[in-house]
Amino acid sequence: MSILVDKNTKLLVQGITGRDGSFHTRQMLNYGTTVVAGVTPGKGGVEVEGVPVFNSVAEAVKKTHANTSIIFVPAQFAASAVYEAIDGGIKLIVCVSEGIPTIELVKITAYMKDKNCRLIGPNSPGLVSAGDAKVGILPGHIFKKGSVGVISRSGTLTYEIVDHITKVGLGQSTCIGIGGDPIIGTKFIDCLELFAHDKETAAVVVVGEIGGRDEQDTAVYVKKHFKKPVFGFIAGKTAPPDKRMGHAGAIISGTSGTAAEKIKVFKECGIKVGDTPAEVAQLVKSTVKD
Amino acid sequence: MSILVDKNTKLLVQGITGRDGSFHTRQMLNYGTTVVAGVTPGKGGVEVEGVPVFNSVAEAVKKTHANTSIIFVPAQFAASAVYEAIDGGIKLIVCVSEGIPTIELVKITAYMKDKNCRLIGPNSPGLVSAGDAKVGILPGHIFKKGSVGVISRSGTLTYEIVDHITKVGLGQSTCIGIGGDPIIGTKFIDCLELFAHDKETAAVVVVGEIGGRDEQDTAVYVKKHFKKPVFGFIAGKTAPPDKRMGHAGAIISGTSGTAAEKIKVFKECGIKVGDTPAEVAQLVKSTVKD
Amino acid sequence: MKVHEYQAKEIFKKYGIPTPKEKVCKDVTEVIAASREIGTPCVIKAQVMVGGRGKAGGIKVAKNGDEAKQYAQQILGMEIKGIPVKKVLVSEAVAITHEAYLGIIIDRTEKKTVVMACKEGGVEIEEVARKNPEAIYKVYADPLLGLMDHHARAVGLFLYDDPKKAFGCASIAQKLYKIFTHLDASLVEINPLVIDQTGQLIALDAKINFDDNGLYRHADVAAMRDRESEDANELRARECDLSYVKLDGDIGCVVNGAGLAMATMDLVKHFGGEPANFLDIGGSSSPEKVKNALDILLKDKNVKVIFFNIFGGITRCDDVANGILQAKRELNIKQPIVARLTGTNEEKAMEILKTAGLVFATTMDEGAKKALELLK
Amino acid sequence: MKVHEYQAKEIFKKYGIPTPKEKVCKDVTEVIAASREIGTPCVIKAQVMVGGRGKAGGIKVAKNGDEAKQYAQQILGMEIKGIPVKKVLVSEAVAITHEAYLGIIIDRTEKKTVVMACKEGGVEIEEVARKNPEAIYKVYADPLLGLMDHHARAVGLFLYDDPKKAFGCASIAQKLYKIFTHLDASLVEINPLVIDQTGQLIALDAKINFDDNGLYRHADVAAMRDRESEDANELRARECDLSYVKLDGDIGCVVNGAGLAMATMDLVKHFGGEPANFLDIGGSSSPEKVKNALDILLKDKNVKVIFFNIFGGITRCDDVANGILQAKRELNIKQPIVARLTGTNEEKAMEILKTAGLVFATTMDEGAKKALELLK
Repeated sequence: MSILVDKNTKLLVQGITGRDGSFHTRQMLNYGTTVVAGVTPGKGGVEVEGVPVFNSVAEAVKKTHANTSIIFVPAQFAASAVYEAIDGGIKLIVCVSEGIPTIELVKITAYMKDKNCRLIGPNSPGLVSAGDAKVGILPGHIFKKGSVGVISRSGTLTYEIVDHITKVGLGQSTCIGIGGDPIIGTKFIDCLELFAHDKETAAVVVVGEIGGRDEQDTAVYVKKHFKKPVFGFIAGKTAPPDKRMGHAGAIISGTSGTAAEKIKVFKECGIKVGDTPAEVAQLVKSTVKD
Repeated sequence: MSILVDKNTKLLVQGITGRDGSFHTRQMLNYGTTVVAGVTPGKGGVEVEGVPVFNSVAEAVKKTHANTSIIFVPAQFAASAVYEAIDGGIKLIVCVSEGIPTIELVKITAYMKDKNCRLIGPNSPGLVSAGDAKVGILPGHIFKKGSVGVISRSGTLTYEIVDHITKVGLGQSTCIGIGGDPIIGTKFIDCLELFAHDKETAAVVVVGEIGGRDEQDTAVYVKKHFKKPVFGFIAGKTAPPDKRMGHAGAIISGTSGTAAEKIKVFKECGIKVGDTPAEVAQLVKSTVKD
Repeated sequence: MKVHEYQAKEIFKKYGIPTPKEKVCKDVTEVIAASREIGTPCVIKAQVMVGGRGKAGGIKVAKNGDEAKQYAQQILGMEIKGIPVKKVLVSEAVAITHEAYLGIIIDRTEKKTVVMACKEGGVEIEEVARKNPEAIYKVYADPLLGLMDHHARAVGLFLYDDPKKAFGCASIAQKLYKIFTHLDASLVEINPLVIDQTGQLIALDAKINFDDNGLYRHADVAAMRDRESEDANELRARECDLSYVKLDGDIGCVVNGAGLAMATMDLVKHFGGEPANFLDIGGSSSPEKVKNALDILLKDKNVKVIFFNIFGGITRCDDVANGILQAKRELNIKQPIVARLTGTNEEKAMEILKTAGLVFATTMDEGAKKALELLK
Repeated sequence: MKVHEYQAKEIFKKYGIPTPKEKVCKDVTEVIAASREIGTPCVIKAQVMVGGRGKAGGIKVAKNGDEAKQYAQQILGMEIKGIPVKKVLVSEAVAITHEAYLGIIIDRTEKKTVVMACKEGGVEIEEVARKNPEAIYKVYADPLLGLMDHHARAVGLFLYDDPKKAFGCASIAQKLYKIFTHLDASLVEINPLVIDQTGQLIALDAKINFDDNGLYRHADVAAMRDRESEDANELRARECDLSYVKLDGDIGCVVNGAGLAMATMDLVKHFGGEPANFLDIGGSSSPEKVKNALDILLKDKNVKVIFFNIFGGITRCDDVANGILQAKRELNIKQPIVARLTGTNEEKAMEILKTAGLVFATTMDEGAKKALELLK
């Protein structure tokens, strides 16, 4: 088992004819993901990496029964692509695009309410259910099938941590990059709710960073509701206040968004925190036997 | 029994300090309706006809547990009043105001979706559950407790027909003026669904008019689903095309909105149609024994 | 409220919808100047707010300046369905390679705005809807988010195979939607939407109807009303807050409430008469309003009898009675009046009117019958 | 992106939010003229985008022209928190009878915009939120319908008992909301919102921060950026599509990905060093971008060692290696470079760099430690 994506995933790639879209379509196919369709309005009829391209999500879903979509379109068209995916009947939307204005996410969130559809991202590297499916841009070779769930606001930092976990001899169930923007479709807690019911997952690593208070809320949730061991890492201990550290969401305003505060709450709620990525893997290793 | 309003109705009057609001508050109190609160922003603290006035619906609901609201504010503030009532937790909103731009009703309809709240109107004279509660501007004295349900797009025409029904010796369960605008919150069919489950109601009179195709849809619904006898009247047999006959919704565009078409479909679906208001009452009389 | 084609096109231009090069003219001199400026061949189009202009000879292609002058004289002098042509639009003659229909209305059943597209242009869309509904492609806009990009693209891709034209059409559909919602329209229509020989999309004709209830918040739109082309009496009624529509009969009807007013007309007809009008004096009617109503009604010289049918609820019958008395005094009314006043304060009303020389009725059936008798 | 008070107030004025009579000045002569035009007493306010201007002496009330001149000289010469004051705002001295706070932000947890009001003006709202959260009244706007009338009235009625002031405030709140959503703000704030002795509501101070992700669709807002008051290196990094923030240490960090870049800084600190910067070269990094990154990094003269930490996914290690070579050639880099390049094409990268005189590491721990050793 695993969560969100697996062998039943039928993937649609929005923006498949673009540079990133076509490159990652090949990578995902190589990993074994079932990519059934691509969409680029106006380019319907062509093929990319053997995948048929349609003019609209509605048409693609009708013809291929795609249930999951990954979005690679430029930021200014990305919100529009998300709406199209929702209206097209896609159940899981992974938005890789970075740079969507935050107010668009406020609207998208409201629009998705009660629509039986989940958004991951935006500004997400995607997710991997090790050995089963890769829906995203994460490098497939670092993953190994196993029992550790990983949830992260970051991209390369996630690879770093996953790599350490693999190198200490453990594997992953599902690894999800939830995205670095201030408002994202799926948060840590949403993932934990899914991991709670996933028999394959024995422990979860939460990779947070400065900005917002999702980590604090997550820690409280873990303490109250989550039975499996959780490990944490927070990036940005040395980040200055009021400066955006790359990610639109990684900015300390006031005191609640600091790494110190987040680490404190993690520890208070029983989440073991690693000081370095290597240490996180060691902590997991000491608890989980694969 | 009856539908929508009864002895449990706790009424809030939005726009209570206005000319119409205060006048009809007195009339409704006289009829025996439980009017618990009024709202006029900025006039909180005063009383109208012994009813306390609040600055907001939220405050009024908190203090008085009002469950129903009637709106008497001018058209340009009426949509706003509807939103306030929805957000305030009101379950039944009766909008008397006439002249709200149609596009506002498109938005209100979308906003109300999944909110467990019903709108009657706008441009509605309100409704009366005979002997129990009057929430509207209909003249109370014409009603008599009984078993005939009445649903109408009109105001005074409804009084005319109710008066005939009363004069032939029958009474009414609930009489609802659904409003004369192109888009209204509660349609004929919605009312029929409620009447279907109301044991007190033995028959229903549907008073339609030119414009739109609600009467046709209603007739088809009656034929398929509604077990009690239904009688009909359609106003506007002599109305010319493309002219708005008072009500914003009463305009024949093309052929589908004509009285002839509506009467035809009524008859095809087994609804007996009276040629005059007096005839409607006679038709009901011949079927229903009170 | 309706506006002329040239007014609708001004709005189209403001919202960036491509229209032909054209100029509105009120006399032959202006047409000659415009045809020089725009060049010939050009199209002279009568500006009247009724359908079927073309069939009635209100649209002509002028091959040269002489023809332009000749057609201008012809069209500016004609009446179309009883409406005199006061203005013409001189328009560049577009070489049409493709025609389509694009329009937006409110779907009362779905309670949403709906964009309709049809691969035939210049059609009567209601006719198509009745005879061949599957020829119309419909997309519902989201009530709160509007006509989204993928909605608009779907419309474009339905009409055109070529992506460039499809996306151009999508952009036009979104602009049309903006007009619809920004300006409280009840109909916006491009019929036909054409492609010229250079491949450009052009709105060859334009129609916008406005929601009367929305006019209060669009002073610029309200100012577009062509008062000349409307019935003077209907205009005056609107200003007096009355709802009046002239018909062809001889029994004038004064009623409170739109539904009852229609039912009263129908009843007159039912008993063999012909109603002269629809007239709703509204809910809270003052004596003044009743007097204005009668004044407007009597401008119609066909009216031989007046039938008052009032069901007093909010409307107080004594107010109506006082209005009748005042009108009789001030307007020198010759026609007989049948009065059926029932409900709130009806006794007071009877008291007020007992010496006024009216014919009374207690039911609307009786009232209608008495009005008919008085015609004989 | 932040803007100055005077720029925020220009936007306020455009949206109809009342502001004091005032003028922005860049030198003493302009201040003298402005103080004559506005009248004395007037307030001279330093235009710097940091908090605590008042405490730092950046806001002074001038009783007459001489004082205005004197304070202008004083303030235009000063630095506040290291930022030189280049402009002052000369503002009418409002006689304040009441102060309040009104602001809008995005609530990341609720995923909605939230209007916050507080009966104390001039406060640090985050301080209040921490110490006395119940003093803040919050209203969430509807994501699709906006700040509805009853939302806005609730805010007004929270702040003011007098209905006229409450509704005035409601109207200001709705305008503030329009600014927020129309212009893609991340914060709009009136602090304090005051009432003067005539009972008028006035936005005495104004603050707007913009969502960087929204700037592409607001060229007029983007043009407000005060390039002079920003770090030249950070500006240049933005133009090169790099994310760079200067810190005070001596170990320069070049990393792909924001999270890993922060973790790298943290790791340097963890082992006892001080990072010189945050630098994210992004996903698909060309050699050119790597060169630009090094060029920007080396403008900081504190940098003694450079630590490359690259986890290749989309980023190809050979691209980075080529960038390093190119930079070494063209930029004459003296500082030692520690390179930890892992993932996509790492072997190729090693091949490229084997004779480049770099120090190599296979893990980021090893890399950080080696960088620290090189400092000694």
